[in-house]
Amino acid sequence: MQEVSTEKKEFVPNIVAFCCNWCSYAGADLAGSSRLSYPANVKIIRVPCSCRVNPTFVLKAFQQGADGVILCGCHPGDCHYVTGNYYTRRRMALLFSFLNYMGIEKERTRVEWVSAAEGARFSAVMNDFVKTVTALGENKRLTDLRVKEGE
Amino acid sequence: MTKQERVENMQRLSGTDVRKCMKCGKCSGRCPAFKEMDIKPHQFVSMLERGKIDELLACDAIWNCLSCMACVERCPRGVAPAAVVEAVRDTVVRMQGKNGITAEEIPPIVDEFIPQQLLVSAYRKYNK
Amino acid sequence: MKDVEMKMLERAKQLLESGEVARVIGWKKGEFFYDPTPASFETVDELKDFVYDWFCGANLSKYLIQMSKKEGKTAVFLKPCDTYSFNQLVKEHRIKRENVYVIAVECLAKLNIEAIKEKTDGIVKSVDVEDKDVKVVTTNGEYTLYKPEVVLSKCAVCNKTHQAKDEEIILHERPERDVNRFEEVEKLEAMTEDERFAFWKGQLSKCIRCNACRNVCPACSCVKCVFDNPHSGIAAKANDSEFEEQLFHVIRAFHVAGRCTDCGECSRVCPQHIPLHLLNRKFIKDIDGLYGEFQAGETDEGKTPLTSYTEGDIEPKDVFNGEAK
Amino acid sequence: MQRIGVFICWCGSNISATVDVVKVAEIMKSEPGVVYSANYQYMCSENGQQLIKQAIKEHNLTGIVIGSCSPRMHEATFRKAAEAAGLNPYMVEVANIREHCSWIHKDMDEATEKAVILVRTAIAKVKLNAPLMAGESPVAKRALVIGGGIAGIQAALDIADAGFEVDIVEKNATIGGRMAQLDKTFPTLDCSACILTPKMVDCAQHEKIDILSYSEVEEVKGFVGNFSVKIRRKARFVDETKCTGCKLCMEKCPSKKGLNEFNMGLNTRPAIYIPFAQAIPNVAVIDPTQCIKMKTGKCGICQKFCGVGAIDYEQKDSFIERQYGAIVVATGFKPIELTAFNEYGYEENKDVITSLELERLMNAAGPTGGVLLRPSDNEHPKIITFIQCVGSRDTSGCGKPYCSKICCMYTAKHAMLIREKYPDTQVNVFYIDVRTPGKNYDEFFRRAVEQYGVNYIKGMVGKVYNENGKLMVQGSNLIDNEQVTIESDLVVLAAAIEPEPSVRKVATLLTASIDTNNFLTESHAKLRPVESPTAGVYLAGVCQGPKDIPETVSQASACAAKVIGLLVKDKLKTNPCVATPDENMCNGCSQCANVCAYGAITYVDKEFRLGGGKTEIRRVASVNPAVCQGCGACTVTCPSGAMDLKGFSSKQIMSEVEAICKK
Repeated sequence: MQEVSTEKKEFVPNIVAFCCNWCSYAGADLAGSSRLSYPANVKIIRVPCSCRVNPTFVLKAFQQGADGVILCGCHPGDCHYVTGNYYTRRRMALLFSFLNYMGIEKERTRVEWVSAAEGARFSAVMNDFVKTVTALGENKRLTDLRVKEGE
Repeated sequence: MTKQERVENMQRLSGTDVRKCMKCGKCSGRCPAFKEMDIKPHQFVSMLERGKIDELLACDAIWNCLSCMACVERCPRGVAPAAVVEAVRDTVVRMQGKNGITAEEIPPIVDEFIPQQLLVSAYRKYNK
Repeated sequence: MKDVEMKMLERAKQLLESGEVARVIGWKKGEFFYDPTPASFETVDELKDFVYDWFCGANLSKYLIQMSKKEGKTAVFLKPCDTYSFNQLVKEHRIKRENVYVIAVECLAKLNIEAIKEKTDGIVKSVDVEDKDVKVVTTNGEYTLYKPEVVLSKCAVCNKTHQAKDEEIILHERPERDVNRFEEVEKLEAMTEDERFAFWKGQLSKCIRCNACRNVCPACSCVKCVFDNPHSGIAAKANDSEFEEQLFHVIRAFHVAGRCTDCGECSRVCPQHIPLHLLNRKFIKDIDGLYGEFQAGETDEGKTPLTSYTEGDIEPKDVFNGEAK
Repeated sequence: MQRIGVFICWCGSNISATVDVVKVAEIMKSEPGVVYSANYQYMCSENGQQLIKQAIKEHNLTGIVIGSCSPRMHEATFRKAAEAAGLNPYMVEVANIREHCSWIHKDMDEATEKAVILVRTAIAKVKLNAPLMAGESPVAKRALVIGGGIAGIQAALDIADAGFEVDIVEKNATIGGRMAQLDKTFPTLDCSACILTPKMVDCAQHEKIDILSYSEVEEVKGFVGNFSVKIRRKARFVDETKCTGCKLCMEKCPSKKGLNEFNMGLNTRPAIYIPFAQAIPNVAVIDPTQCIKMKTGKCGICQKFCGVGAIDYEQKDSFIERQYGAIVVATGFKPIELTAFNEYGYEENKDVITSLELERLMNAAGPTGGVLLRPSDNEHPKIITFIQCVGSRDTSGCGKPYCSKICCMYTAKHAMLIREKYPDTQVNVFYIDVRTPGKNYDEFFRRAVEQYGVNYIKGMVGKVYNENGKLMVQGSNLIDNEQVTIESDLVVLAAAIEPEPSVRKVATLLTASIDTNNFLTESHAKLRPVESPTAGVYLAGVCQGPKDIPETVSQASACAAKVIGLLVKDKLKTNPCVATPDENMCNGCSQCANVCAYGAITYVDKEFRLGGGKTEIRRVASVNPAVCQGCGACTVTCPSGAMDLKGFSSKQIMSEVEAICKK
């Protein structure tokens, strides 16, 4: 008889991070050049400004199997495009609250402001976010909101 | 309790962040009881920051502080030296284990000349 | 209701006869007496089918997008709730205001035939309203129903007043009411995440993607819907198990956030009876709570909450159940 | 069919130590659409670039992906290389496998796996890239300087000397700004007027400089190279072209009770006045709130006496509109209001004054003719006490959290000047720290202590009170652990400085960002310190942060250099990654214009074919590519998805998301 391994494979969440080009992407670069590590399962998508992030991008990520989505932008008031992140802040506050209303764990979504000088903060934020999402486990809810036949 | 924990406890009890102090001395510059204080208001802040709590617990200044809060009012950094004094005093009162004054004792000693502030500060001073 | 209808008909005739307007938008008789449908009347003759009764729940404002482009003025009968959608569309430059003549008409709630059918037996033959009593005659007998229980869900919590009018036809004063339209949203918010997810999964699983909600929604009036836009990255060629299909209602709710006037048409037309308005109303409640009260369509100018900001806006992480932590 | 080339860089060992670069390049060979994949030690080197160029030509590549360091580092390098090989530079994508991968991960397998995903993501994006062309916009060869203090004067002179037209807009009746009010300047103690007024005269005489005094910026449209600015010329009720500055009107004016702003209100001036003797332009102005003629209709004495007929009580504000290629903001500062600091008794005691008031009291052109007399009784003060950091470094909410930077030095200056001129005076200075970074600055301060015997007391003042007509200054002496009370004749407060409040309006007009302290934000704290994040707008002087005269002048000249560098160009290349609406889908709903910080979106009525020979006129959005900065705010607000962003299109980002998430 074949022995079944009782040891479960450790869950590694898949994280998508949208970073604005001017602050947070540069902050991530600084984290890199300062060799401040964070888990490899965080993958960064560069956008010009956090306000470029359409809620559909966030939803798409979840639907495609991301376990957590984080948006990073310049600190409010420091936006390279003057006001972009103010819109991001409202959009995402409402979107995340709405997703939670639909039963999606709030901890899977996050907005953080990271400046180009905050490499250490970028790394700390990512470590913390990965820890939080790992504790939540796999995202099953947002891949499909419907009951499939036979379920 | 380790020394470190005791220091942290007292910092927590004071409710003020002593690291915000920029050592300007405005608190001591304003203190109306300065002469009566064996440890000066600014020293309370810096000594707590450095963890010298045994020296603080042994001082007389905690009984001489008027709790007038002028130092709190004037501090440019939002530090509250009087809150540190109170934290030390509270710790001493709690170590003694009893209240120095009870609510029942107040009415007989109140007359129209007694300032409200005195009652408040006495309560702060002598009670756990 | 009959007297209001008479006045409206009379006015419609006048307007068409005098040539002041080229057409009148109202309702005409449907297949059954309880399903009047929106219609455009261009001649006095056509007005013979004109109707305004307890079942005229449809919001006519969306039709004006096309109608206001036509030659000549268009007169339209708008209920209080419809005027908000109208204003919103004017604000978004979708309706040419100068080409429209708005006649604000009285509305004392509209009835929900589904609810009436549910509460009675037999085939419904006639419905009459007397104050709070709804008298229904069916093939099986006569029933007296309590009106608030058989009105459309949007009417149950309606407190709206006319926001746009060139003239009005109002015969009765509407009593002021103290209603909390967020009650159902609050109930959901009070549930656990698991319960909420179960609720919505149950509801949205019923969706057959018929697009009725999108087609009726005055805020969903795009020249081309984002779901049909090949460049948006969300359009799918076939409604299989793909992204669009799965998250349609989430995306739609976000798209109309800050623009939705809470007209309730989505829930009214949903053949699967999904309480879609509870999605939009969540956004409305959050916007009110986080950024100050805002009623889309109250005016026909100004920015929406999602196209404005303040420097001290709440951080997303501090929002819980639509409120600050 | 796309033909993608992939180039994986080792970056020496920076990438290759943790990422198996050979393996990554090998895996990419079998990716759909990839026809070439290589790895090389230094892709950014001459040889590396050569490799890229050759591959583009040999394999007829339609797009390339470089797996290397951050695109913020070498994206421009690789774009140039691609362009040189005949590939559109915007058909290049960079996968950041150094900063975002090799440098932060230690496990080779893990890092390699991530690098593969990152390169795949870049491939997914580049497949959807479209060739883009940078547009061009013309440059108006004229600069606007907002603010006529030393910063504005210096910037204007430098720009004008390079041969470009400059307009200085100054809200006051004269240029000169704060520096004109100063008596001496540190660390050399030369007279402020002696070094400033010649520069003011230079401005007035420079054929390329136009001084628009008593004017304010009203409206700004346009963008870098092409700003259109509306300027309000406030009515001064005196014809600037006629007035000769003879001052006869000042002498004759019967209404002489106006507070003299130039002297910080320490004395009075007539209703018609020239702010100070060396004012530029040397033209009078009428204060309508004080003028008897304008208040009651009777008087008109100045008009009667004016030999050239320059007085015009009916004058109205007028407007001019001009085109500028670049704008320098130099709006300066003011001392803060001291209402929140009643412990120092500034409002109650005439002899508690601010440092700027002291400047006027010591100035030969000031209210006392340069003799130091205290305001209450015009007596010589014998004991003078200075209090530092009044409202600076204050996080309690009463003052400002920052260090005002100039106070330590000017207080040392004041102390020295007083001791020099009146050796019998005792001078005390309460300080928290003495901050003297700067050439010859600490030496200057030490002279105050060592040569001039100024009594520096480490500690802060808790209260200033009046006892029997004497000012009592009670503070701590931290070194001696004492509380001291010093009887003083004059108390001087080093009030914190803050940006001139009008900067807020200017910032809004220019869409230049501003911080919580109302200082304008520079584009990069270290590397772009004089550029505002808004292209074509530059910052000089205290509007950007506290600074002294030498620093202000340096910054102003730096601004000028940047402006000149811009104005010498005939055309500017514009960023092609801009928003673009699909007119067929646009509703014309105005949502996008509502969120555009640059006013780049306008609406036009366009005719569309409906089929069957019918047409329809619809209002649709139109983006000015020269104004759009490419943030993408509009794309998200667009309900139909008609608005998209070139270079970061919805489809591109969606494809990146998919590449990352697909398991």
